[in-house]
Amino acid sequence: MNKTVKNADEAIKDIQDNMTIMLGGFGLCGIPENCIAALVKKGVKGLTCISNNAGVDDFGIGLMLQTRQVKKMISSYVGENEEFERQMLTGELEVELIPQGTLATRCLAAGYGMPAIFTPAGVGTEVAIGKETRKFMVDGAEKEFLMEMAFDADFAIVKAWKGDPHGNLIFRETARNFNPMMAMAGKITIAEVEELVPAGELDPDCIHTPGIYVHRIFQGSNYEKRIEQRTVRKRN
Amino acid sequence: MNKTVKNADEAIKDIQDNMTIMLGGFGLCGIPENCIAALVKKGVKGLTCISNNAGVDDFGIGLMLQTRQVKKMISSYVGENEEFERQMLTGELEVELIPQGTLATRCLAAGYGMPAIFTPAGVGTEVAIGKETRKFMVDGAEKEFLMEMAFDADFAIVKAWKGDPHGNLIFRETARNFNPMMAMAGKITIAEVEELVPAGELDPDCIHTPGIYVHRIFQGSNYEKRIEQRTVRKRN
Amino acid sequence: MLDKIGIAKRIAKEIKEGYYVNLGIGIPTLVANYIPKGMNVVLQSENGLLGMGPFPYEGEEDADLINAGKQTITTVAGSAFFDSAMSFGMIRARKVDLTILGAMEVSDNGDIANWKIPGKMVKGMGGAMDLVASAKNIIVAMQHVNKAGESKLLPKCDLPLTGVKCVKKIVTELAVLDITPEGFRLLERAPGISVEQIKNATKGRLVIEGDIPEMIID
Amino acid sequence: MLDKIGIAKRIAKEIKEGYYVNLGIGIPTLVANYIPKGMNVVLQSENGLLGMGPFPYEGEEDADLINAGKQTITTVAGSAFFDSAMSFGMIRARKVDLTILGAMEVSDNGDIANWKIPGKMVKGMGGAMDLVASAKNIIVAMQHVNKAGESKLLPKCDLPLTGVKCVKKIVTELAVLDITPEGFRLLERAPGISVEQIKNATKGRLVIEGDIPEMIID
Repeated sequence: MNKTVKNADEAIKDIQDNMTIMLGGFGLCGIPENCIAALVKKGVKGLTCISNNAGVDDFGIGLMLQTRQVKKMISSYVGENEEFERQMLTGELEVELIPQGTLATRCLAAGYGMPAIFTPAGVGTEVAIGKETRKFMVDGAEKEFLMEMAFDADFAIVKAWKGDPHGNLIFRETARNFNPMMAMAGKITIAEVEELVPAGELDPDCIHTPGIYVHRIFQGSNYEKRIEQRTVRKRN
Repeated sequence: MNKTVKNADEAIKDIQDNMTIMLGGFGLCGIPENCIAALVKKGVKGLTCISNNAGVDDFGIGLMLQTRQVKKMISSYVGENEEFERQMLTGELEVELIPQGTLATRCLAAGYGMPAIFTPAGVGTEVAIGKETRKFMVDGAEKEFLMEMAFDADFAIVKAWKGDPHGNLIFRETARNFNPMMAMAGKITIAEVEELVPAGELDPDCIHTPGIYVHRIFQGSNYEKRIEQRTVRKRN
Repeated sequence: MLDKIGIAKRIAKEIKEGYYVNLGIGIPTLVANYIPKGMNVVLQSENGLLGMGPFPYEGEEDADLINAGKQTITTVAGSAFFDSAMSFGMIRARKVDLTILGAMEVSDNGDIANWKIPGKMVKGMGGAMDLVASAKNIIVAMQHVNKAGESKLLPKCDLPLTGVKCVKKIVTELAVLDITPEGFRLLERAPGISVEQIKNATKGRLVIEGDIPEMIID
Repeated sequence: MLDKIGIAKRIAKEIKEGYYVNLGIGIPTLVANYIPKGMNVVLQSENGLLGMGPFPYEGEEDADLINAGKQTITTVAGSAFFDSAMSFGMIRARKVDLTILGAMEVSDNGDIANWKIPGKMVKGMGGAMDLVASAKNIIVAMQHVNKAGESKLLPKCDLPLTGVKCVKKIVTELAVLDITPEGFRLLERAPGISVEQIKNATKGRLVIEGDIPEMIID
């Protein structure tokens, strides 16, 4: 298998206006920087973006908000972004906030061919409004769950540390986050990696995302890997 | 954290008659050989065993069948075992056959705190008898699914390649199979490993089962690792 | 009339560049030997492997490396191991392009029976029910008639079902057939087999349109 | 009256040998600093890490290694990374022994509100709803009263809920309280704080039985 494409522009070339796309990453950690830049360059509009966060004003998905390419965000947390706030308050941007675990598990459900899952997250809150609930016995007591549906995304765009032409992916540290589930959940999955190695170089026991889930892969460049909250301690 | 116990005898000491236990492995590949031997030695009876297969006559779970310790098997495939067949035909042994993917996913559901999952496996067959079905839209067409419940097991016993005192586990090749999901699904999880290494030696990016799921761990000994179907090709 | 190898060779022609393929036990396993050299195809083994290779050389068997038939195997470059939940996850999510498996009976609406014979020891369905319930494309490798000469391509399966309305194509010792809303559609005859022989061997609805070519193998 | 560090120190006393603990943003994060040395405790960060260590030394920050508050961190020996599905899987499966998080309001039946203020920019619930819905044991670190002096321990939350009937214990600048079927049960007073002051600051049902000891910190 050789799923290698030249670059981000080629990888995203058929992402069209009004599509639903998933973008991996948590905060600015493990985000597909190259593809976001290519989407901004291409200028595709009206996107529904499923991503845990919406970047900051001048980085990550924030860049696509500046250019008004996003119609709707489905996220669990969208702080740290003034342009986001402005568009949301003016109604330019539609926002659906869902619990982080629900977001992760709805991706997993799509990747594992499960049409819906049950979670207790949001029971008794406004998240539950309009949703089917169901009680199950858990540890000998009845507990209520929400039924949440698998996501249905045209494209998933993820960022991995290493990958091979088969599309096998390995993530690094907490840059893994949502990337593996989104990689499984896209109808078409695009992976950008820091290092693209020949088939056979990745340890088959250590692959996080098997290539069957990945349709296009390329080695990205110029990763900024910006840090959102630089917290340090002094040496004694 | 130090979850290390001395050996299999200590690890299984509180497994009681009539409990439900999960045993990892596919065929004879990746089975907890040391714990099975200890269970035979202890002579605990009336067990319900959740395991994809039931071993062969003189190895694996087959050893516990010889000693009549198993009341019920929940498996997807139970061939290659005459004693099993005899006990099943005489009614000494209760057998519940379920699809392999359903078995795997009911373990995953337990490990991920999902009380039930939906699968199309078995729709329209005798597996569906008495089960709730539900239709969902999949790729634009209605498709029927069965609701299958998460497993509820007193103990899970798994076999890994490497582990550390925190209970972090790494599996090798296809000996991984059901072990990671069962490790997540037991109320108490026992892991036997070929090599127990100090905390910090396993690459945190390559751990298949994080230690939080594992309660007891020990380095096993005298692994036979029997091959069920030795298939080879000749060198040219 | 085709032998097992002939059936495997004919099925191998259905495999296309870039396919992920799951091969069942028996004849389907043989199909791997006839995938054209140079074609990029990845074999999935549902116990937890993508990138299955041939059997190992003598002395190189590894107890930790087996296929879904519990046979010792090897891997090819670019392989990946995963657990059984992910394995059946990718099967349910229809990431596997083609599933090839055996059958005891198939009905003319695509039902399949291949796991249980009442009165005989039941060994279990293994992964077959998961595979047939989810596969995008299923080809069945089977005998057209049983030892008593009775058709196994039926209006309705007599044996307990493995899955409903799922089979797409059937390759037997006599013919290649598709499942259509009108029943089995005859596509090709095995070398030396007449349409009449296939008619006689098929109990389910059989659609024969125009000239039926003899299949070309090798 | 306790300051933030006092609250963190008092909560740290609730952590026991062998616990897996999830710490929320704010005061809960500070709790990590006061876990007794030598106690085996593993910190879970819900973005995908078990075995979170302290902040890195200057110059050793790693953009790929952050906690759920997006702060640069380190790991300790025996750590493991995993994806967010597994992370919330282990949370839902109640493998995390203790969850510590902040709140804007808590009601006397254990409801919690900590994600949304009508009329203000809503940033989202992040993982809070998952954590409170599943945790075996939840301790809330919060202010007893708001800046206007109004109680935040209420008969019923005014703000949109994060979760229902889930809080087990509350540590505020004034007191330690359990949630019981009868309401908030006062367990300990902050140094220099009277039972009367706590009564006045608590709008929900408050159970006071016997002498209420002053809490001991350090």
